[in-house]
Amino acid sequence: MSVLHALVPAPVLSLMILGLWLALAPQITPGQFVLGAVVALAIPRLTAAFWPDRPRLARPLAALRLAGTVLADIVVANFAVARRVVGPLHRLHPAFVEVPLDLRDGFVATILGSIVSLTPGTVSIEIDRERWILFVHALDDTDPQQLVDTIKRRYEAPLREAFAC
Amino acid sequence: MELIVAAGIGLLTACGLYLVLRAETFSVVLGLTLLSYAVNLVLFASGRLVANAPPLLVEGVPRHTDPLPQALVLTAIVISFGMTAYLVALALRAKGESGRDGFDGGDPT
Amino acid sequence: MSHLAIIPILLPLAAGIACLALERAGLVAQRAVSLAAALMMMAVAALLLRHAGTGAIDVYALGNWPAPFGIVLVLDRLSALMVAVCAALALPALIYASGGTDALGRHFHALFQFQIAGLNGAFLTGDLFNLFVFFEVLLLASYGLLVHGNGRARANAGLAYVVLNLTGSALFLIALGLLYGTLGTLNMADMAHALARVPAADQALVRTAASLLVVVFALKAALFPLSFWLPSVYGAAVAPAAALFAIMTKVGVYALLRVSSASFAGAPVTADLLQPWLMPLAIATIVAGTLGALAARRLAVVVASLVVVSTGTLLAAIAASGIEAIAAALFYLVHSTLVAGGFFLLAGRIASARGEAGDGFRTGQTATRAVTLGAAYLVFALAISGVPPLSGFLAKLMILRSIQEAPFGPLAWTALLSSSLLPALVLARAASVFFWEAKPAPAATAEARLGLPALAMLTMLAASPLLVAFAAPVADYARATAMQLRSPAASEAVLGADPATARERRP
Amino acid sequence: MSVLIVLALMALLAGAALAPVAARFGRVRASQTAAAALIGALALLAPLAPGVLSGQVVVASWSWLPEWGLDLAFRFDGLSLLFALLILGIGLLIVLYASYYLPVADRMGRFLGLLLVFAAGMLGIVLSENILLLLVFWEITSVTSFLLIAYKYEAHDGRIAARMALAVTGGGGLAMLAGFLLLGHIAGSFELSDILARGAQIRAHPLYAPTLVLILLGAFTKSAQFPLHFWLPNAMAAPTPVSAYLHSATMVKAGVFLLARLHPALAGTELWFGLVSSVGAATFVYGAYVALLKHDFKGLLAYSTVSHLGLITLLFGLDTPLSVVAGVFHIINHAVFKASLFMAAGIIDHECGTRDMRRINGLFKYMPYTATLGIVAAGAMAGVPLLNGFLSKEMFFAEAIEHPHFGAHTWVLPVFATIAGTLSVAYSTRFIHDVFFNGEPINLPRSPHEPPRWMRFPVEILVLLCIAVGVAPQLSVGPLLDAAAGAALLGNLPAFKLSVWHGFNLPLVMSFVALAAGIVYYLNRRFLFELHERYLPDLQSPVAFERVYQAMTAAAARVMALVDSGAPRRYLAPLLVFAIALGLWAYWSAHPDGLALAGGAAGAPAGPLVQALALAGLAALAAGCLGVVACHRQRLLAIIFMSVVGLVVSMTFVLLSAPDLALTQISVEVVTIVVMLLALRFLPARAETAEPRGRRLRDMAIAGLAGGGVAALSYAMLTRPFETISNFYLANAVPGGGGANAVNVILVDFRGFDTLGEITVLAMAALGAHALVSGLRLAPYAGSAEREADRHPIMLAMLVRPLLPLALAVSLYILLRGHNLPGGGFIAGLVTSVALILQYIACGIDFGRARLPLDQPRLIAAGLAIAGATGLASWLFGAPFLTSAHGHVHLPLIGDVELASAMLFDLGVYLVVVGGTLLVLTELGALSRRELAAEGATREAATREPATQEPAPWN
Amino acid sequence: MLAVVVPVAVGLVVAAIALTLWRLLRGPGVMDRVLALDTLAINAIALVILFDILFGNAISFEAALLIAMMGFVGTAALCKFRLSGDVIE
Amino acid sequence: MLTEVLTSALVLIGAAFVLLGAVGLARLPDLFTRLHGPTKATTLGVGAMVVGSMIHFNAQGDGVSLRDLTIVLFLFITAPVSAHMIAKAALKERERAPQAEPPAQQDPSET
Ligand code: NA
Ligand code: NA
Repeated sequence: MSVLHALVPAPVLSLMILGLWLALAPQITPGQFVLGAVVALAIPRLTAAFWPDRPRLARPLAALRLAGTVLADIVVANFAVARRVVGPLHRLHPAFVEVPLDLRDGFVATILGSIVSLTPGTVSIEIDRERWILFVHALDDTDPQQLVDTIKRRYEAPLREAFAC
Repeated sequence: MELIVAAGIGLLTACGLYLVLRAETFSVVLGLTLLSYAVNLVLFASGRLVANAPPLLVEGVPRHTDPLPQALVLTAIVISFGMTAYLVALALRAKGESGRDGFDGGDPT
Repeated sequence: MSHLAIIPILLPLAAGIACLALERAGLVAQRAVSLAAALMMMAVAALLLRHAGTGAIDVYALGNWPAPFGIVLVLDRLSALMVAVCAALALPALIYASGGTDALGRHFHALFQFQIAGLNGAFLTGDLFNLFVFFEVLLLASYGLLVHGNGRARANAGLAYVVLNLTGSALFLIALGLLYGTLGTLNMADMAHALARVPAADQALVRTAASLLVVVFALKAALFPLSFWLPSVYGAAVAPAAALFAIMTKVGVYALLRVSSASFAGAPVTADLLQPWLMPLAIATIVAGTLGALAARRLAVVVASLVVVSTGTLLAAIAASGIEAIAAALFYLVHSTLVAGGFFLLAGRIASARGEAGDGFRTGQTATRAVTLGAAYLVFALAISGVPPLSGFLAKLMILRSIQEAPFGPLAWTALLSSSLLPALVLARAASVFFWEAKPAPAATAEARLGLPALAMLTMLAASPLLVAFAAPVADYARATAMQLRSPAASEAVLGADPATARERRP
Repeated sequence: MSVLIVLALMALLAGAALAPVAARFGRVRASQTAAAALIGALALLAPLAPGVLSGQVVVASWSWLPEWGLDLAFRFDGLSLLFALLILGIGLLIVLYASYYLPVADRMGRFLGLLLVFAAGMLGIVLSENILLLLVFWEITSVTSFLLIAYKYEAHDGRIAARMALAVTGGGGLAMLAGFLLLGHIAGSFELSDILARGAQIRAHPLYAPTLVLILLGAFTKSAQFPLHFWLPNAMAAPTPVSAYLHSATMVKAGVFLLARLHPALAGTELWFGLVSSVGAATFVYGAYVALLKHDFKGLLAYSTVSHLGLITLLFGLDTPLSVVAGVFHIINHAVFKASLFMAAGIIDHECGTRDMRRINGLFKYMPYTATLGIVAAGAMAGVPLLNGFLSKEMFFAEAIEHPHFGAHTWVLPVFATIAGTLSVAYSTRFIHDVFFNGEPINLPRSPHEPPRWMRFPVEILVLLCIAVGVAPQLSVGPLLDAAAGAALLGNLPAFKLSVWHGFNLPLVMSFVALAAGIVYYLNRRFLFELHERYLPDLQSPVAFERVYQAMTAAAARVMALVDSGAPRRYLAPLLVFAIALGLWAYWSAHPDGLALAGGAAGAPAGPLVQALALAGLAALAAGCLGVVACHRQRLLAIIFMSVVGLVVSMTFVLLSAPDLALTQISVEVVTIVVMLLALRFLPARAETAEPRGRRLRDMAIAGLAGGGVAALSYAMLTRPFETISNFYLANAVPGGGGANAVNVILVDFRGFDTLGEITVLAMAALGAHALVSGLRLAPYAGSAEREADRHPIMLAMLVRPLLPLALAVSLYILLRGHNLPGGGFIAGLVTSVALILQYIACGIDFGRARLPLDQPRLIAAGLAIAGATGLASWLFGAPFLTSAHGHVHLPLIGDVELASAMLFDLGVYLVVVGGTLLVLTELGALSRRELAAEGATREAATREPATQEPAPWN
Repeated sequence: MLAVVVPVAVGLVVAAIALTLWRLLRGPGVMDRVLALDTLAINAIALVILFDILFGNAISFEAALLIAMMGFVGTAALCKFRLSGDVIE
Repeated sequence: MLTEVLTSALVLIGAAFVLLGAVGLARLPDLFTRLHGPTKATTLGVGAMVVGSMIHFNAQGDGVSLRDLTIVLFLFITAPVSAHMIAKAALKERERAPQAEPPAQQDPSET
C-alpha cells in the first residue's frame, strides 16, 4: 500500500487525468495509454505543491453515488427552474439562506458549494470558514429550512462519507 | 458573407483608430487591440472565406482552405499580444515617471 | 552547403540568448559574450562583403524549402553592405555601453543583440512576411533599448514611439494581407513576377496595397510628414542605443529601395508608384530635419534631426532612381549611418563630461577631457555637415551630381546645400557653448579617465576618414550594387528561370 | 618631379601634426618645426619654379573618385607659383612674428598646427587642377579660419565673429560647390585644363548664368565683397598674426585667386563684367569710406582690406588683359603691404594694450623705428610713389582711362577711380597721423616702447619688399607677374611695362589729385564721424548676427512645436492622413478597368445559415466595438466589451475553418484581459474628461475614412479570384513535413523561421516589460477598490487546485498533437500559462512563487535555445537551418510513433510562451505589492511622487 | 432530421446570444455585464458544438473545450478586480 | 436512425435550455436572480448538446469517444466558480452603496 501510495500519491487525480487523456485521444492505442499513464503519474507529482492538504477520497463508491444523485437532480430541477424563469416574475420569492455545515474541510465545502450552484434554483454565494456556514441564494424559496435540510441530507452527508471528514 | 466580414473589418479599424487617437494611454491600448483584430481579419481574409474546410489533412475533411494566411495570423496574434503586454508595462512606467496618465506634452488646450 | 547568409542572424540571436541565460552571472559575463559576438560579426561582415563583392548572389533556403514556398535569405551586394554597416555600428556602441551604460537597466545586452539580429534579418530576408517579423524583432528590441535607463523623457518618448510603430505594424499587415490576397505569394522576387501579370481589373487594388506598404516603409525611414517623431525619440535614448538607432531609419530606406527597384519598378501597375511624390517629400524631409536641428536645444536632438536630413537626402537620390543616384545613395548611407552613430556616442560623452548641463545648449562646467572631445566633435561635425575633406563631402557631392537632372533637381540642391550650412551653424554654436563658454568644473570628476566609452567614440571617429581613404572601392561597390539591384540576376537566383511554377487558381 | 607638389602639401600637414608635439618641448621648438615645414614646402616647390616662370604648366594627377569627377589632380603654373610664394613666404614671417606675439601661456602648438593646416588648405587651393579638389581645400580654409578667429575664445565677440565668418564663407562655399558641379557638367570635366580650354563652350551654355552667379558667390564671400563683407572686420577678433596672414595676405585672396583662375573660362561676357566690376567697385568705395571712420586701427585696416579686395575684383571685372595684369599685380602688392601693416599694428597693440586711435597718439616718439616701418607700409597702401602700391594703382588708373566699355561716358571710370583713391589716401593718412603723431597718448594701459628685435624683423622684410617693388618693379617681380598674369590669361599677356616712371600722364595726375584730396578729406573727418554715427548705425556687429541666428532658431522651434509635442496622436494623425491620401491617389490613378470595388469571384458558397450567423456575429461585433468606444473612459466596461469582440473574432475563426486560430485567440484573449486588468489598478481616467468636440469629430473623420478604406479594400480583395502558392503546403505537409495540420507544419517547418522571429519578439516583449516594471513603484489610483481581508475567495482557491493538473494535461495534449490536429506550442503554452496564472489569481503571488520558483528569463532563453538548436541540428546533416526530419519510430509496447524534429522546435515555442507570459503577468502583478503609499489616505498625494528606483538586483 | 434540427437549434442559440447581448448593453451594473459576458462564452460553446454537428466533423471541439476551461478566468479576474482592486497580488 | 432522433432531441433540448438561460438573464429582476439563469440552464443546455454531439459522432465513427464529456467536466468545475465570484463582487458592491443598487450605467470606481 505504501509503495503504491508512493508511486501514485493521488490515485483519483491520476485516474481523472488518465481518463481525460484517453478521452481526448483520437484513438485509444497502447501508445496513448502508456503516454496517458506517464502523464497521469507525473503531473500530480509535479503540481503537488499547488495542492496543499489534498483531501483523500476514502469511499469512491459513495462519491460515485453522489455524482449520480447530483446529475439526476440537475436534470429534474432544471425543468422546474425553466418554468419559473418563463413564468410570471411576481411569484418568485428569492432569498438568501444560511446553511450551517458539519464538514470541516475547505475543499470538500467547495465541492458542496459547487453542487449547490450546479443544481438549479440555488447558487452558493460564500463559504464562511470561521463559522462553517454556506451562504446560498435561492431563486424561489418558500421554505428555507427545507432547503437547508435537503442540502445537508442529499449532498453534505454523502460528501462527508466519501471524504471521511 | 464577404460584405459582412469586410464591414466588420472596417468597423474594427475605425473604432480602433478612433481610440488610438485619444489622449489617454489606456484608450490607446484598447484601440490598438481593436486594430489588431481588424488586421488579423484582413490577413485571414486574404485566404478567402470558406466554412467547413479546415486545413487539416485528415479523414473526414474533404476541402481545405488556404493554410498560409492562418499561419501568418497566428504569428500576428502572438506578436500583438506581446506588444499589448509591453505597451501596458510602458504605460505604467510612464505613469510612474511622470505621475500622471496620458502622454507628456499632450495637446494645447 | 554554405551557411554564410544566415550567420548574421543566428550569431546575435545566440548571443542574445546567452546573455539572457547569463543574467544571473552578472554584467561582466554578458559583456564578454556580447562583445565577442559583435567582434565576430565584424569578421562575418567582412566575409559577406568579400563574398558578395564577387557579384555572387547566395540564396539560403530555410528548412530546405524552395522559394517561393519557403523563406529564403538573399545575400547580395546590398544586403552584405547593410549587414556590414550594422556590424560596424554595433561594435563601438557595445564597447561604449560596456563602460557602464548597460548597467542602467535590465537585459541591455540581450536586447541589443536581438536588435542586431532583427536588423540583419530585415536586410537579408527575401520574404515580405519574414521582413515584417524581423521588423518586429528589431522594433521590440529598440523599444527596450529606447527606454533603457528609464526616466520620464524616455518613458514618454517610448510611448509615442511604440504606439506609432504599432500602428505602422498594423498597416504593414494590412498591406501584406491585401498583397497576398491578390498576388498569392510572399516571396519578394515572386511578387515582382506576380505584379507584372496583374490583370487590369485588379490593378487599383494592388496599387493601393503596394502604396500602403510604401507608407509603412516611409514611416520607418521617417519621410516627411512621418518624420516628426524621430528627433525627440532618438534624442531620448542612451547614447549607445541611439547610435544603433542610426541604422534603423535606414532599414526603412533599404526596404523602400529594395521593393521599389526590385519589385515595383518592373511592373506596369506599380512602376510609377513613387515617382510623382517621392522627390518633393524627400525635399520636405530635408527641410523638416534642418528645422528640427535649428529648433533643438540638445546635441543629441540635433544629431537625431540630422538623421532625418539624411533620410531626406537618401530618398531624394532614390527618387532620382538612376544607377548613379542609387550608387550615391548607398555611399551616403554608409557615411551617414556611421557618422550619426558616432556622433550620438560623442553626445553621450559630452553629456556625461559636463555634469548637470548634459548635452543641452546652456553654459555648464568645462567638459573633462575637453581637448579630446573637442577634436572628436570637430571631426563628427565636419563629417555630418558634409564639409571637406571628410566623407560627408564626398557623399554629398555624389548625391548632388546624381540628382542634378531629376525633376525638382534645383529645389533638391537648394535643400541639400541649406541642410549642410544651417546645421553646421547649429553645431558651431553648440561647440561654442560646450567648449568655449564653459565654467571651470568645481572639482576633478571621476569621468576624467579615458574609459571604454571614449574608446568606442574614438573608434567611430575613424569611420569618416577611412571612408575618404577608401572612397574609391566603396564607391565602386556601391555602383556595382546599384547595377545588381537593377539586374534580374537576384530574381533568377531566387526563383530559377521559370517562376510561374506550382501556383494554381483557387476557387 | 610633379610628385613634389604633393610632397609640399604633405610637408605642411606633417608640420601641423608635429607642431603640437614639438610645443611640449617649448615654444621655440614649435616655431622651428612650423618654420621648417614652411621652408620645406618652399624647397620642395623650388625645383619646379624655373619651368613655371617660363610659362610651363606642371600637372600631376592621382585617381581618387574618378567616376564622380574628384581626383587628386594638381597644377603648378604661374598663378600657383605666385600664391605659393605669398602663402609660404608670408607664412614663414608670420610664424616668426607669432612666436613673439603670442603670450607665453598661450597654446602655441595648437596655434601653429592650425596655422599650418590652414596654409596647407590655402596651398591646396592654388595647386588644384581638379576644381572639386580645389573646393575641398577651399572649405578646409573656411574651417581652419573659423577655429583661428575663435582662437581667443574667452571673448564673447570672438566666438560669434568666428561663427559669422563660418556662416558667410561656408554658405559661399556651398554655392560654389553647386557652381562647380554645374561648371563640370557643362565642361564635361572637372579638370582645370579642360575647363579653361572650353571657355567658349561654357559661356554659350544655357546654364552659364547660374553657374557664374554661384561661383561668384563663393569667391565674393571669401574675398569679403560688399554686401557680404561684414564678416571680415569682425574676424579681427582673431590674434593679429591670424589677421595678418588670413585676412590680408592669403585667405581673402582665395576669392580673387578664383577670379583669376577661372578668368579664361568664365570671363568675357556682359554678365561677368556687370557682376564682377560693379560688386568690386561698390566694395572698393564702401570699404574705403568706412575704413576712415573706424577708431579701432585694426578695424581701419580690415576695411581697407575690404576696399583693396574690391579694387582687385573690380580689376578682374573690367576684363581687359591689362586690367587682369593689374589685378594680379595688386594682389602681390596688397599682400605685402597689408601683412606688414597688420604686423606693425599688432606690435602697437601689443605695446599699448589698446587699439583705439582716440587714445593712441604720438607713438613716433616712443617707437620711432616701428613707426617708420608702419608709415612706409601705410604709404604703400595710400599709393605713394616709389612704393609698390603706387604702381598697381597707376595701372588701375590707366586702365580706368582706357577702358572701352563706357563709350561716350569715358569720364565715369576715371572720376570714380580718383574718388576711391582719395578715400584710400584719407584712411591711410588717418592711420599714420592718428597713431604716430597727433599729440600725446591718452591713458594707455602700458607705456609703449620698441618691440624685440626679431619681432620687428618680418615687418622689415615686408617693408623692404614694398620699397623694392616700388623702386625696381621689373627686377623684383617682373618675371613672377608675367608668369602669374600669363596663367590667368592663358598666355595672352598684353604688352605692358613695369617701371616707376611712365612720364607725366593722366594717371599720375589722378594719383596726385587723390593724394591731395585724401589729405583734405582726412582733415575734415570730424564732421564725417558725426554724420556716420548719427545716420549709419552698426548693422554688422556680432550682436546683430547673434540676434538673427536666435530669431531663426526660435522660429524653427515654433514650427517644430506645432508638429512635435511628444504626443503620439500628433504623429499618428499625419500617418493616417498620409496613408489615406496615398492610398486614394494610388487607387484612382490605376488602370480604369480596375476601379470597380467588387471583383468577379463568386465568393464563398455559404448557406443562408452561415450568412445569418455571420450577420449575428456582425451585430455582436458592433455591440462590442461601439461599447468599447462609448465606454473607453469607464475602463472596466471597456474591457468587458473588448472581450465580446474577442469572442466574436474567435467564433469567426471557428466558423471559417481556422481552428488553430480560434484556439489561439481564445487563449490570448484571457491573458490579454488579465494584463489589462493588472494595469487598471494604476491607470485612472484622466481628470479633464472634456475633449474638444472639433478634435473628436476630426478623429472620427480620420478613423472613419481609414476604416471605410480598409473595409473597401478587403471587400475588393475578397471578391477577386487569385492564384496562390499555398497548394504546395497542402500537398507537402504530410509527405514533406510529417504533419497533417498544415497550419502547424507551416509554423514549425515551412516557415519556421518566422516563428523563430516571432518567439524572439515575444521574448523581448516580456523582457522589455520586465525591465520597465522592475524597480517601479506606483500608487493605486484614488478610486480603486479597497483591498479586503478575504483576498482569496475560497471557492476559487479550492477549485483551481484540481484544475491545474487537468489543464496541464490538456495543454500537454495540445502541444503533442499540434502537428497533426489543431494545437501546437503557442496554444499549449498559453493554456499552461493561464492555468498557472489562475493559481496566482486565486491564491496570490507568494503562493505561486513559492511553489514554482521559475526563473522566467532563463526559461525564455531555454525555449529560444531549444528552438534555435533544433534549427542548427540540420547543419550536422549538411542541410540549411531549420530543415526538418521526421519518421516513424517503433517503440516496444507503444508501437509506431511518428516523430518530427519540428515537434522539438514547437517545444521551444512552448517554453518561450510560458516563460514570457508568466514573466509579464507576475511582474505586472507584483506591482501592487510595491505600492507607494499606505492604502487609502495618502494615495492621491502619492501619485505626484516620481517613481523611485529599487536597489538594482543585477548589480 | 438533423438537417432541420441543427439550424433550428442554431436559431435558438442565436436568440440566446441576442438576449445576452441585450443584457450586456443594458447592464445596469458592472456585474450584470460580467455575468452577461460569462453567459456569452457558454453560448459560444453551444454554438461551436452545433457547428461541429452541422459540418459533420468534430474539428472545433478543442475550441469549445478551451472556452469551457478558460472562459471563466476572465470572469474570475474581473470579479477579483471588483472585489479587491487587483487581480494578482 | 435512432441515434439521429436521440441526437436531435438532445440538441433541441440543449438549445432550448441555452435560450432559457439567456431569457432568465434578460428577464429576471436583479443580479442574484439573474445569476440562476445562465449557471443553471446553460449547464444542462450545453450538457445535453454535448451528449447529443457525442452520440452523433460515435455513431459515425468506429470506436467510442468520450472526449466531448471533457467539456462538461471543465464546465462543471468552473461554472460554480464564476457564479461565486460574481455573487461575491455583487455583494461587495451592495456593501459599498448600501442605500441602493449601485448606480447603473457607470462604473463607480471611475467617479
Ligand atoms: Na590717435
Ligand atoms: Na496585482
